[in-house]
Amino acid sequence: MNAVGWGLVSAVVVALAATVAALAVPRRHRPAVTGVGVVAAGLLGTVAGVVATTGTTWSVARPDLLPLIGLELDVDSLSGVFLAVGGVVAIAAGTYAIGAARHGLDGPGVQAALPAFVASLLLVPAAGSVGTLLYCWELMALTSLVLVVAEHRERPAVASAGLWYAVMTHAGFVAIMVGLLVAAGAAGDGSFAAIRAAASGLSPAAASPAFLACLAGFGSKAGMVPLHPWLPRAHPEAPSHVSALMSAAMVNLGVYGIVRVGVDLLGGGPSWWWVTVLVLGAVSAVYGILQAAVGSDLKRLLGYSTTENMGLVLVGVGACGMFAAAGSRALAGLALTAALLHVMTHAAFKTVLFLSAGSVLHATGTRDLDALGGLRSRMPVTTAAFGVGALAASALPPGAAFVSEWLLLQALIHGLPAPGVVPAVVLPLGVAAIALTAGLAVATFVKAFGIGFLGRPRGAGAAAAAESGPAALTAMVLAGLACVAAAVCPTLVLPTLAEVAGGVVHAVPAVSGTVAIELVGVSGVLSPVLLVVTLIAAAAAVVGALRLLARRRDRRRARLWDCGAGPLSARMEYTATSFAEPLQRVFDDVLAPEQDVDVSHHEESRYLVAAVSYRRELPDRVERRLYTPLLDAATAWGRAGRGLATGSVHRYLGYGFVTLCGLLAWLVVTR
Amino acid sequence: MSALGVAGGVLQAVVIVGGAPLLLGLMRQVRARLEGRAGPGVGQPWRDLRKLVRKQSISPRGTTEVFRVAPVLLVAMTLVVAVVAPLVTTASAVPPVADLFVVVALLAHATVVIALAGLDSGTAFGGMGASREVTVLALVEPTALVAIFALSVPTGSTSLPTIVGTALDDPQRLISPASLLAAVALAAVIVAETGRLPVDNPSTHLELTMIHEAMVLEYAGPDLALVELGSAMRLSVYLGLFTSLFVPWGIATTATPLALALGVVALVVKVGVVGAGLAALEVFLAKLRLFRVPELLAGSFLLALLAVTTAYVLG
Amino acid sequence: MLSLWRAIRRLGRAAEPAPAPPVPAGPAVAAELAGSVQVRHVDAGSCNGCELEIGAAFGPVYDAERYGARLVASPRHADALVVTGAVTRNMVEPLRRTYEAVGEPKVVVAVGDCARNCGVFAEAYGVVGAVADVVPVDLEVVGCPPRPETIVAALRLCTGR
Amino acid sequence: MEPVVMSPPAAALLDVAAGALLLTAVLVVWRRDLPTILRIFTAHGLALGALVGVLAWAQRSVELGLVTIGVLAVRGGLLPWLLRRALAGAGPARREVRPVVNVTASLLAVAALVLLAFSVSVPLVELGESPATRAVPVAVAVVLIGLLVLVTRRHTISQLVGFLLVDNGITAAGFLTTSGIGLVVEVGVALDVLLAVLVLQVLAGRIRDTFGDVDLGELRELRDR
Amino acid sequence: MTTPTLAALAIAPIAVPALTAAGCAVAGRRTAAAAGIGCAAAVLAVAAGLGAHVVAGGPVEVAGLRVDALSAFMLVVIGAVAMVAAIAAPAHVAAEVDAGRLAPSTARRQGVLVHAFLAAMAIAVLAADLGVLWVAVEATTIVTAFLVGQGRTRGAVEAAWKYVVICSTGIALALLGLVLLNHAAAHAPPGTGGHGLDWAGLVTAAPGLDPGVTRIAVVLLVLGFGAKAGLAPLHAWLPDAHSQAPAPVSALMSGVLLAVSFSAILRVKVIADAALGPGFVRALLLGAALVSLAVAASLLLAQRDYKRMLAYSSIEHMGLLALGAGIGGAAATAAVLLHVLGHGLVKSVAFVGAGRIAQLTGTSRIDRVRGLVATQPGLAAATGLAVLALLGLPPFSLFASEFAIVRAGLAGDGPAAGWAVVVALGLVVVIGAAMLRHTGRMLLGPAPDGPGAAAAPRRLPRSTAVAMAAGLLAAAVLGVTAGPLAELITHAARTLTGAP
Repeated sequence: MNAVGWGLVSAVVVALAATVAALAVPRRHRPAVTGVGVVAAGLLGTVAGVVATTGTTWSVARPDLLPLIGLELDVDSLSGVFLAVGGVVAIAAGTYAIGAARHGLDGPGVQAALPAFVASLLLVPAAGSVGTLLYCWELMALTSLVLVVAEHRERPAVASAGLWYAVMTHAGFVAIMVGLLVAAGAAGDGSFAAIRAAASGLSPAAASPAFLACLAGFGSKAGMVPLHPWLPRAHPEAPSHVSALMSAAMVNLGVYGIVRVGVDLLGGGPSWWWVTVLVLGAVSAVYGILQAAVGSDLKRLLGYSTTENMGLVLVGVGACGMFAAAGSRALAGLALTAALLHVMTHAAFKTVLFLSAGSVLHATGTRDLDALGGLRSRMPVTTAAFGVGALAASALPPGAAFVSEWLLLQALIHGLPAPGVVPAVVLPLGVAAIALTAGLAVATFVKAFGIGFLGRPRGAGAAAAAESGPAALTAMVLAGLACVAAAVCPTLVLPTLAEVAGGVVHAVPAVSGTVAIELVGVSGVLSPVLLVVTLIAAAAAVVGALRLLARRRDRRRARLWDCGAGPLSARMEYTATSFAEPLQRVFDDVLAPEQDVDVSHHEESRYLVAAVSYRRELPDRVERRLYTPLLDAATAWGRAGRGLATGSVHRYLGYGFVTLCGLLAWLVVTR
Repeated sequence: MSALGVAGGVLQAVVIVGGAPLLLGLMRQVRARLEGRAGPGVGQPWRDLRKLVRKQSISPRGTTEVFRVAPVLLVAMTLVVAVVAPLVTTASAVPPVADLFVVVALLAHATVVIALAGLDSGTAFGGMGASREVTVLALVEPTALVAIFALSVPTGSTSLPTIVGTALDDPQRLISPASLLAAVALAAVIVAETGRLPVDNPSTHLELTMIHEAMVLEYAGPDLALVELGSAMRLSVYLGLFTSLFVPWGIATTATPLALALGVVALVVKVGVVGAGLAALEVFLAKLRLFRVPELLAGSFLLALLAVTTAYVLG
Repeated sequence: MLSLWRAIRRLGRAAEPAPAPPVPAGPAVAAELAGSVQVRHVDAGSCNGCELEIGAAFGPVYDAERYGARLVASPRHADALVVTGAVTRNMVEPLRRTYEAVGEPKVVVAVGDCARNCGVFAEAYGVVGAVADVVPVDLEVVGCPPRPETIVAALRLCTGR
Repeated sequence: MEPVVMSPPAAALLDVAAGALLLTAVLVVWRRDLPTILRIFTAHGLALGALVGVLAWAQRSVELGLVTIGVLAVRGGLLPWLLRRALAGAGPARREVRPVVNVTASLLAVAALVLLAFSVSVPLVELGESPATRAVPVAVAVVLIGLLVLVTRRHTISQLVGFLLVDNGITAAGFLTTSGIGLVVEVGVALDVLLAVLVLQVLAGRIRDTFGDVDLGELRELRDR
Repeated sequence: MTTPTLAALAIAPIAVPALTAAGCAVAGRRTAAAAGIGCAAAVLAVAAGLGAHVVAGGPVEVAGLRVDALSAFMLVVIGAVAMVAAIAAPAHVAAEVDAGRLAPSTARRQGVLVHAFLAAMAIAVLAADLGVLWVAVEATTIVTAFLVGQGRTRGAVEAAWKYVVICSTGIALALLGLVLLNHAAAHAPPGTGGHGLDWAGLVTAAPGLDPGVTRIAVVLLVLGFGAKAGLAPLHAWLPDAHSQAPAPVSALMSGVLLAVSFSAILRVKVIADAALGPGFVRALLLGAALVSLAVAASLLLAQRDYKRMLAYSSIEHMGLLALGAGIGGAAATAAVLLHVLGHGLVKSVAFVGAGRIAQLTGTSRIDRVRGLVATQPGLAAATGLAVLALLGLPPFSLFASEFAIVRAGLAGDGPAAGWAVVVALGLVVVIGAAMLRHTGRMLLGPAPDGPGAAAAPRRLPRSTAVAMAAGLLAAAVLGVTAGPLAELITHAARTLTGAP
């Protein structure tokens, strides 16, 4: 067993030990025990992942474990990337968890589920056969479900979110299972090696349904539109460190699945698979960020942002597949590198964002941006952490996501050689989607940061907020540092990622360079470090010049300019809703907001208004159009189905009698 | 990092910082003349800046360092763009940063910084201005990126020096349909990003019609000077970029003093002409209602998209 | 658009030639402002006559802008407060706050007779007093309403041009 | 097993017994009056006994003869007696007032069922053709008729009769095909049936006690609608 | 092992419960409880011994009984589920007696009947002769009838009536099938098989059976034993009976009785496959499976009673078993067997939990139970986990078995099984959604206001907790490793796929 094996196995063992310990130790020590266990597992998993990305592989087959399935683990460099990402997120989340175990979160079940969840997160990318993958996948679903409903006593929405999550994840699991087992059936064996070997001989009649089913299942996990509605429900309702784990680590595994199955196991497949992926990714990106841009629930907004970012990743994956199908291996490698980098950066900034959102939630008791504000002076570290994350998420230089989106755009720009009409239509649309996403992401995160943390408090909770405890702060700082690192020196990981991606699509690594990111084979160079250095130099120059020129050094504090009228109250501030109102008006055809205004008049005269109540709701439109009818149909089915059990013994016997007669008649006919 | 690049970087910084207020003065002067006024003279923005720098700094209560740092960042980011973009010379002082995406995104980032400062003040106008500015930005950003994309497709690169160099080598590209469409789209982007008519009226006094001004109502003294300088530099940089991309002639390709001097003169002349033209055009335009702006931007987005598709299809 | 262009051509320059710069030195801060004065106008209780004249002063004919004066929307941006009208009760506090909001160095110009000594509204029940009773005044512009030339002259004292 | 060679009179007797079996089954469907039905059911049990007896006589089998006595005792004596006792304890309702499907339709259904049974049973007859196997379709028809009674009759006692018709039919089929399926099983089956009837009888009593009626249509406490 | 030892071992699973039944008639409540656990342990131990022997040395016939891998495995199932039920039963009975819902004499009778029930099931799985098997299965109906009707309420009496009538009618059809099978066997070519309804003999003789007659026989047998196994269309007795029977009895009925009947179908299938080819029974079973799943889905969607919910879930799982059996092959059959055990354990836990909930809340309506996690954390956790396990989530063994069934279906020859699996999975998702919704409503949310909730003790009775934890733990361990059972299951699957 090499370093990868030791790392992975010890990570899982430590996590499971923490699970058992959580059930055994007294309530007082429980959070510390599980937290430390999770951190240790995360560390070990990271080590295993990092070692694996350098090309060390490890595999094991234990048919005696998991009856009828057989445990098969097979870690290659692609698994390594996702292992490492999961591990790093777990470190931050575990640290945060130590301090976050209030509010009924210190029960044995919830505490035991957390390390188990981390263990399954680490095992999914390491799975080496269909059965093992599905086992770990469902284990992940089970443990995360327990965590999602952890706060069910506080809010009624939790139970409903849990139900959405459970049902959709179960349906997604079934889709994956069907897809993978069709492939495995056609290949004759369920191990990934066997499927990979048989892929070239697979008929399209088997491969395409298998891929589409997997796309649906994995895509749903990644929050792909239209299979996303669980995500903006479950992620916000979970405790925040769980949200971080789900949003930063778990959704990635959906991407992993699509890459693993589509690119690796099935060997690429026809172009239209990947056009589908790209288009769905683009739609997810735009739809997700649009919902985030007009939302005012901090965590729900972050959830939709996850849909957006996974959409961007899927654009990259789709482009990779398209290029690979067209034979441009180098570009495919570039696109996949971009996608993988975006997975990493998204993990980094989403962790810090969810953790700091959790810190805000604990301190203020609300996630509603309309009631937040003024947290800068009350929670400086949280504000700084969220700021770093928001900068990264808005994809502005020198933020973390800018680099990955830049790479993605480079891949699309150089995609011109891909022949045919389809790329000529799809690639520009992809770029347009990314561009629109980038713009709206800026609006979203300016709103989230500016309204949520700057200005003055809009509610009592925000006014009374105090900074979180040391564990939470440590976690946020850790994740924030990861964000900064990803923004400033992505070159530390990029060549490795490029090698991984190149390995998956059988191409030379698409990116090299230590100071600057240099694309291999196509022109393109970017240096985040130099950018930061230049910016700092410019800022220093500006400050210096100002010092030289300015005559008065004193800085006077003055009251805010309130047009001379009385003091400004919080009600005069712009809220998140009002901030997003112009955007909502611009996109009202897409968003279809529902609003009504009730004006009630005085009894004496209808010209005198007594009260005006205004209500606006922004329902998820896909959900309204797609899922509501589905749920209505299910309700109707259930109502009709009751008619099967009327209580009449005659009817019950009649079922059997009629069936018997029918079967006998069938026997007569088919004789 | 070539000698040409370094020379260009230094010259560009000087020209932009020194010339941006003059450009603003020129545009105001053009406008004043067309309105039948005498006008305060081209140097008036510089006089304003000089006075503002001498004045007292004011920190409104409740604002944080975001409010204080924002002007510095605004100028710094614009300055970086002024240094790295090929305006006077085709080479860049810091080539790995001279990417079209980086440049546009940096300029957008500068806007974001000011919007955050507006929100930081916590006043109704600050929030309103930030909301509007960000809405416009969110709609402009896609247009800019797609237009860039259209320009990059024929060149196969988003590196500004490469694009400008290719255009110089092969001027025929500049009159291709894709390029023309992209030029129009970028022009709309510049108008919207720099807060010119018909998107925003830079000389309005009415808070309710403001976009950019509403965010900076709280600034005074040197901070305000930086904000004004930053805005002026943004305008110059945008116009400079525009001219470099679509009218690259005159730009220095070698590091000889003559070529550099010619480059500076060419930049000043081109930007001056374009700026004066823009100012003259503004006289004829009325400001759009805020909710009509998206229509304009959607139109430019469409143009940019068409440019890309044209670039793809026509090569 | 074409008709507008024709109008511009026909009109040419509407601004009258600039009179000679005022001889007496303005307030001490004028040197510091050095040719650039941003003006914030406060109506402390005016009948709007002065406003009309101020509007005219900044119009094409008198074109106060050519001397470096410019109206702005925020007292934070301003160097000069131009106050019109007798200070009414409701406007005492706002006027004071506006004054405080302006950064140093700053000048206050009381425009019109009401601003100087309450004019016909002196002793009225809603009037507190002249501008000088509330904030320190540096310059006064006489007239009811004052002529635009006078206003421009006062502003030129501030800009020093 | 050797094919049974049967003398013509025995075959004729067998046919008569089988005919009686079918006729009585049809009559059960026809009649509504419960005491009458019970009388017909007794006849049905006796016909079954006769059928087994004919088989015993035809095969000269003492063992089968003993079985005949057992069948007559249980099917013709014990079970009808139990039913009569149950009816006596079942309260005043003595008529199948409104069956789920009315009598005319039931009779038409019986015709269809008999046809179905006959056509289904063709392979049974073809396998080891003999006078006995030729009567198997009748047994199958009786089973189906019994099921029909079960499905359509509301009175607890009529449903019991239907259940027993099914059972009689199966017994008949057993004897007609292979002259029984082993003694242990045979006894076990008989015991089971007997116990089942006893249990149902007890339950019928409880139904009357708790629901105050013997109409099975009233049993709608447990339902999802 | 010597023959007498073997004979003793083979008879023990029947004799021990029978003796315990007799003992219960005279013993006190405490002794009876201990005896129940001892009896289950004995059955389990004997099953283990028999299993080891069978795995090592093949099937044995002794004293009219036939012990092969399948019967040994089914004994394990009986023993395991009986163990859970036996541990949980005393606390349940005690609570019922305390609440005045159960007379002590009735409680005693319950002990007798439960053990008689166990003995009957043991006979059913050990019988060498299909006829004896039939008699034993019908005997279970008779024995349990009074357990179902024990409450003497309207519901209980009604459920008992429906139970006996529908099951007896169904099982009668199976008897007709046996008669016809006997007929076919009697006319099989001489020298090909054994005699009468002896299963091993029939399997040997099967290729020579007349297809026309065998077809009819098999239809009747599947329909008949299917009724007792809770398969559609004669499934309707199940929700009524399971919701009315005392919880430990429901656990046994749902966990084992259905499976025992289903094992009869499995045995019939061996004969039918040899006589008719695999397609015929496959069509029947797949049809039954899909209809059962559809029925379960339809009635679970808007279910209002949690006991009935569990009952319909049993129908679902029987449908899955039928699906697996219909797909056939060693892998799917092994999966079916593992599913039987996993379902038995988990469903018994679920029923024990439901019984406890009913005792605490006094209602079996879903909408009257709220916030159980808040008021009864242990009970809620165990019940919730049991429901999740029923939906096939790992680490519980139901995941492995469902997965293996699906794998076999999608890998199998012919698209029919594949499509059936896909449709079935769709229905399973609907069922899962419905069960999650109902369970979530009961378990989650804040503690309800009102005096009732606060009065009840927060902790479970120790024995109930042990029973539920043990059942879940066993199912979870089985999902990770089956240990020696894997061998037994493989052998049993081989037995059922034509190699006795």
